[in-house]
Amino acid sequence: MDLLEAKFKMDYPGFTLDMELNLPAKGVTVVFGPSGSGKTTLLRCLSGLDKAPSGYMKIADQVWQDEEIFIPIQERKIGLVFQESRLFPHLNIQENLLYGYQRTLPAERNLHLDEVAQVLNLEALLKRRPEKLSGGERQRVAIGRALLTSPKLLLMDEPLASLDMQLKAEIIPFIKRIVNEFKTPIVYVTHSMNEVLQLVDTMVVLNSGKVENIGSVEEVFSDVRLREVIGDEQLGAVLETSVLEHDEEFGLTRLDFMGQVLNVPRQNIPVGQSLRVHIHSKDVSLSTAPLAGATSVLNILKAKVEKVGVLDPKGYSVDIELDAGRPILATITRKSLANLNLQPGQPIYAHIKAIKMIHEGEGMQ
Amino acid sequence: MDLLEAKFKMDYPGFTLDMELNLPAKGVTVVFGPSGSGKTTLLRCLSGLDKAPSGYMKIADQVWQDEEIFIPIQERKIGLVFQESRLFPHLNIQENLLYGYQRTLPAERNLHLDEVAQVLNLEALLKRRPEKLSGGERQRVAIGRALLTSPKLLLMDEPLASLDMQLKAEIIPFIKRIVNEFKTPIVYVTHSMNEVLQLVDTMVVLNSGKVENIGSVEEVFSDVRLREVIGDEQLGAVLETSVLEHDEEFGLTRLDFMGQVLNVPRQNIPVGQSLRVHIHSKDVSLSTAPLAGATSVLNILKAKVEKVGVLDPKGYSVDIELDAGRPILATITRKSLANLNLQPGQPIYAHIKAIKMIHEGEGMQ
Amino acid sequence: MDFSLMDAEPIWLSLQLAGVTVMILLALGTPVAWWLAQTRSRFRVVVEAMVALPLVLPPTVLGFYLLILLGPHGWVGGPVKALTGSALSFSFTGLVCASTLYSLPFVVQPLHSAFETIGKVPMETAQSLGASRWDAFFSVITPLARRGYLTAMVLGFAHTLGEFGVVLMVGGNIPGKTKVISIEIYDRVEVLEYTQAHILSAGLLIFSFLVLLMVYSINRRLPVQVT
Amino acid sequence: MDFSLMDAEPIWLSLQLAGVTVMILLALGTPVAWWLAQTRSRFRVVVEAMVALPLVLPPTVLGFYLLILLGPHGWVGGPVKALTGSALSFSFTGLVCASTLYSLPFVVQPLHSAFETIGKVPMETAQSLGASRWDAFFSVITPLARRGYLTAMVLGFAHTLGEFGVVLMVGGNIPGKTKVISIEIYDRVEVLEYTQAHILSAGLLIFSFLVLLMVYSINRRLPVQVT
Amino acid sequence: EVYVAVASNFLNPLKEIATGYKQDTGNRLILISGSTGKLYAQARHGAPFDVLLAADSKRPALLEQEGVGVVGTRFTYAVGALILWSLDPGRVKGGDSLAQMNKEKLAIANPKTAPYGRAAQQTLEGLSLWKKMQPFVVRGENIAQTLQFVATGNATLGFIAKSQLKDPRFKLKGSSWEVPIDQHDPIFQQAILLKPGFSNDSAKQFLQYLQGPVAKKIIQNYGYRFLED
Ligand SMILES: Nc1ncnc2c1ncn2[C@@H]1O[C@H](COP(=O)(O)OP(=O)(O)OP(=O)(O)O)[C@@H](O)[C@H]1O
Ligand SMILES: Nc1ncnc2c1ncn2[C@@H]1O[C@H](COP(=O)(O)OP(=O)(O)OP(=O)(O)O)[C@@H](O)[C@H]1O
Ligand SMILES: [Mg+2]
Ligand SMILES: [Mg+2]
Repeated sequence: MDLLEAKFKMDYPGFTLDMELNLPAKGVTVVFGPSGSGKTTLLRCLSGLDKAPSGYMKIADQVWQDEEIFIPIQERKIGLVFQESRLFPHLNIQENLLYGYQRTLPAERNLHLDEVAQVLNLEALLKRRPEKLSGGERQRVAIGRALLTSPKLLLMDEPLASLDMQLKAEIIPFIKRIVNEFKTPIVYVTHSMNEVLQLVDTMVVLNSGKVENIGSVEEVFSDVRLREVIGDEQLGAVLETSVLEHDEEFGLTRLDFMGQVLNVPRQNIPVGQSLRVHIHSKDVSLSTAPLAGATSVLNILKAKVEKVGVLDPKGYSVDIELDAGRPILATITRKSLANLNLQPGQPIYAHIKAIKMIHEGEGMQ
Repeated sequence: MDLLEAKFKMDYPGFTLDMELNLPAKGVTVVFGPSGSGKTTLLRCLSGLDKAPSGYMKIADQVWQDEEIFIPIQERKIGLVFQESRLFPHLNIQENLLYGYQRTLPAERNLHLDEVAQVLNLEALLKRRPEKLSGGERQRVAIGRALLTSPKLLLMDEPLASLDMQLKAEIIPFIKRIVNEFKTPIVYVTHSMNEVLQLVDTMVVLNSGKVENIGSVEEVFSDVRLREVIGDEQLGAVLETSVLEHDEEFGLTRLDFMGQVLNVPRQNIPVGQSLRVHIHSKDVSLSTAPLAGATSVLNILKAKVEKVGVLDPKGYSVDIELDAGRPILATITRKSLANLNLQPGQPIYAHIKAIKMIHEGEGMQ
Repeated sequence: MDFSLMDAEPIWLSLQLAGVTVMILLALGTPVAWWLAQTRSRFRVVVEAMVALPLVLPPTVLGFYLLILLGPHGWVGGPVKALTGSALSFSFTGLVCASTLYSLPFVVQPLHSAFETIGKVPMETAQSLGASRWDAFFSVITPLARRGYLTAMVLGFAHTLGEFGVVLMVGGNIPGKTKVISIEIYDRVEVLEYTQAHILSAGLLIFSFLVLLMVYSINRRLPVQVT
Repeated sequence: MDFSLMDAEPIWLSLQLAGVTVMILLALGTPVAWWLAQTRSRFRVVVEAMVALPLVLPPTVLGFYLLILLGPHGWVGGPVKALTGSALSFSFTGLVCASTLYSLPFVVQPLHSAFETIGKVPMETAQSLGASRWDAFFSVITPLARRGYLTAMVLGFAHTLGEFGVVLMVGGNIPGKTKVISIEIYDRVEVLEYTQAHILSAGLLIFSFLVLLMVYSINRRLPVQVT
Repeated sequence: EVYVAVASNFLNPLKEIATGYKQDTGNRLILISGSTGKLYAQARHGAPFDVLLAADSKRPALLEQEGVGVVGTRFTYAVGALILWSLDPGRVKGGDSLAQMNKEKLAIANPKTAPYGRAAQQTLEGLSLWKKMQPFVVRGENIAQTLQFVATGNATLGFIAKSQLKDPRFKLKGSSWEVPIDQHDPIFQQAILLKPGFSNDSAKQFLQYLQGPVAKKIIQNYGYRFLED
């Protein structure tokens, strides 16, 4: 498989970036980390804007940087969306959008103005100048401009930070399409967990210029040690399911997860296609017996207790690792723990109180 | 009560802002709306940066703009955080932070450099120049700079957009403190529902330059018509509760909501103090009988069915308005609806699958 | 040596003239350039065009017209004479007036260009932080326009130092009063005193070079980027 | 009338000289200014200081040194004469060389200032979109430096038009070849033909004014803000 | 003190005279040099000159008419002589040296602005060379610049003032031909007392001194003639 290998060390007074990356050069790699952790610096090194001394970078057998070689940015065929929009003030929106497009060989162009302008909702603005745009509009132009270069590698620095959820819900599928259709690998910086969940294939967690964790989304999200970085609420299982059938009468879609069934509101996805769902550890409650009485809690998974987490004397909840074919995480209260008297290996019913479908337009904030 | 009254009409080619606002001049007014809906334009008019012809603005009996009067921005004693950080490139961070501070009468200063730098985590950067800062660092300096003018009215345009959740969790309480301690009214633009929920007292929803809805958070969030703008997932009840007691053994805090009890993980809030909680309509399930068997679903409210929503033939779920002293919204599937056979006035058990505490550091994404 | 004494005066006079002129030019050019950068008035282009005009006339000819204007019967010199007893021509003050007019474009243009490039954002931002327009101008606009000021000062100073056509005409080459170094060198060349002309020229060049080197070094040490 | 015929030539020559000089200056000044704005070399300040030096010398004196340099025995004129058969003094080419040197600071300084203000962000951005440095320079930097170019062109053109000290010395006042309008006006004043001097001056001023008005109006119509 | 405005070409002789004058009378001369045209314009517009020593007779006469000069004080203090000169020792042998110009330059002062220039033109016309010489002629702003054209090797030949050739400080070598006095209108250099000098006795005294034997000797050494010659 194609790899993106990189090794950079940059020294600023008061900050050192020092990291070695070994990523699949396909799909979306999300770079995640607190403000000032070095995300932008990393993108600058990857793009060739900054040259880390004695750095190394190789993508799909092409060496972009080593002791002797340094391919300048304009020859790397990358698309770069900066954190600030950086539009050219002397060009109107259309000219801005086409700047890189015109500098791409016609044979290599895989996107065109009309489509990009339409998806990014820029059609009415094409003749306007950047200074007459709103913040979010400018950001969208910057995204469009980078996409229109039909890059071989796309680097995006918080591209959707100033956009509302409806726009995000329209743009994210478009970004996914670029990944799937044109096989463009993307390195994507964001602070938004929703963007992470919808886009991520590989996740890189940075802190103070170092790589804290790197791996698939399942690994990273069920890593209890990353609670701080990822956020309490987001910890949990990310499961790959496939669409089993649609229940048109009740407006439900049934998903197959390792032979068990999950019911979710009707999703507009063909049967057989896969769907990623996110089950927050806080949304999993446990019971020893199935529930009596009619209830709208429709999703109950049979599982086994794998491991009861350490109860921090000052904490009020505890993480229970379950095995339902794939690891599932449940965070329950002290009181529940006392009631349940859990033992490793014990069969248990996991009530899934909420399932987050991670696909187009869903779950955006 | 002090009011902020404003009436503006601005014409740009292709966009017209036309609105009349009547807001309490206290607490946080969140301005919410899609990209390009006129949020920044509104702030520019309120601040006096732009002068809407024949506009009108009055705050707490002071007229800032009418046919004759137009108080220039520098005399309005406002704090303005722009969408872009707009730091002065020729000044270092400390000088940037102090620029407005030094132009504020010492007697009127209610915040000082040390405290602001500490809360915004800028202490290590004070001697650096803006161009050597990361995007989020710059944004924080911009916030600090505005706060240090000890303004009488604070206007903030997506101030936390590029910050990670930990920083947000530290800054939001600080902003609340400013509201509470110094009684500074804030007009706050954001796309993030979490910020809205944590800060909002009054909510203004904009669309295409017009006011779509305006009101208290309870009203706006349970307005089913705003599903599009607010986002499916966020619709629900926002309830004011107060802390009843802490259960140290099980790490629980019990909240009093109109005589009923809600159990939430131990909150670090004194008994008797109020706490706002958000119950998403999707997190409420209904049952006709109480549950049997041990369960970690601890919160069940007794309520009455108030109104069964219209079942859109193409929809797969339906909104049920409940009355539990305050309106509560439940969104259940078609299938559940069929099982439950709900009638208005019927007593019902609302299982609260998840409660979102809206206070410091909680619920940030 | 008598030689050095004789030469010190024109040099000193030149430096004084250039110094005073540059100061006046900055004081005068700043508001003009600022107005040009701010106004949406139709007159803007007219004023813009007029500012460059003094350059178009040959210095001696401009000097000739200034001589008439500043002389005892001139529109400016006449009233001044009525007030103070002497006209402006053939005086240091007259030289300053003439140099100011002639070097005006070198100061107004770079400042105008700097102010325009700065745009309205920094002023808005400063005002939003409670600064008055004056305050904001001096605490934000001026430092951001530093390169513009540098260009203006260097061009203004050097040009005043080197100019002699206008100065010769208006000042009248009076030793100790209006005989500046450029005229002195010119005279030496005229009478084929090449060696002394070379010495004076070399001195002037070296001196100016050192001054400029100093100015640019200081400028370089100050933080550069103003984006 | 014979009068008008007689006068047309110097005007035409002046315009040619100013035009050619400005073009050469832009071609020459752009790389110098760009280098100055980009380099971190210690020589930067030296070059910066040197660029302003031609201004410091009185034009006639500078002209005198150029006369030597460009003449048949000069370092430049000598080799040129050996190659082409005639030296550079007393020729249009010589005038262009002299004017170029003398007006260099007026072009380099505003461009340098413009390039420095633009900073490195636009270049970075253009390169990230696949533009080579050359391409980016012409498609992004040049338009962003428009005000700088305007200033450079106006100052360069006007100064070349008005200058006569250097031109007189190097050119030798040969009608149709090196007799430019500034010399013509100067001569008229010298020989007390004031009326004709007035007419020529007024003509030159009005013409320049109209040209400048046009230039600034076009500039104004182009989008302004470059922040 | 006397403010003396002097045409550039007479500056060096006048400096010598001034030294003598100071020794003899104790009065100091302040010398202001420039082209006659410039000095004239300045005098007309209020320059504080006591005395003008012009390079021609036209402008003093004008000043007298216009009431800036004191009527009756105008006199010719020197008559200039024209020299054809070249740096090349063998180049100039006589008037016919001009005939063999080949890609060379002939420097003259501008006939319009400088008396020596007009004299040079008349000389060439007399030799019927004026038209033929046109391609070779370069014009200096004044006679000093004309000399520089030749002295720097840019022009092979030049019509300069005899006073320049004779100037001990210039130390000019090469070959020369003195143009016979009848080949051109005489170059009368006139002096006049200006209004500001009317009340300055030293000024009048200086004008006397200029016509005295000491001054005349110096003037003669520079190759000038006098009206009486
Ligand atoms: N100077 C201008 N000329 C023309 N149109 C303008 C100008 N300024 C803003 N607009 C338009 O007005 C609309 C509202 O802009 P505004 O900046 O207020 O949006 P916003 O709500 O702040 O959006 P965002 O969330 O993207 O920042 C936009 O469609 C924008 O294109
Ligand atoms: N030129 C510079 N000189 C000194 N320090 C710098 C420079 N550029 C960046 N830094 C520092 O390096 C650290 C990492 O910066 P970087 O821009 O990569 O952060 P980031 O992860 O992108 O943060 P954010 O989310 O706020 O954009 C920051 O602490 C910043 O202050
Ligand atoms: Mg960043
Ligand atoms: Mg905005």
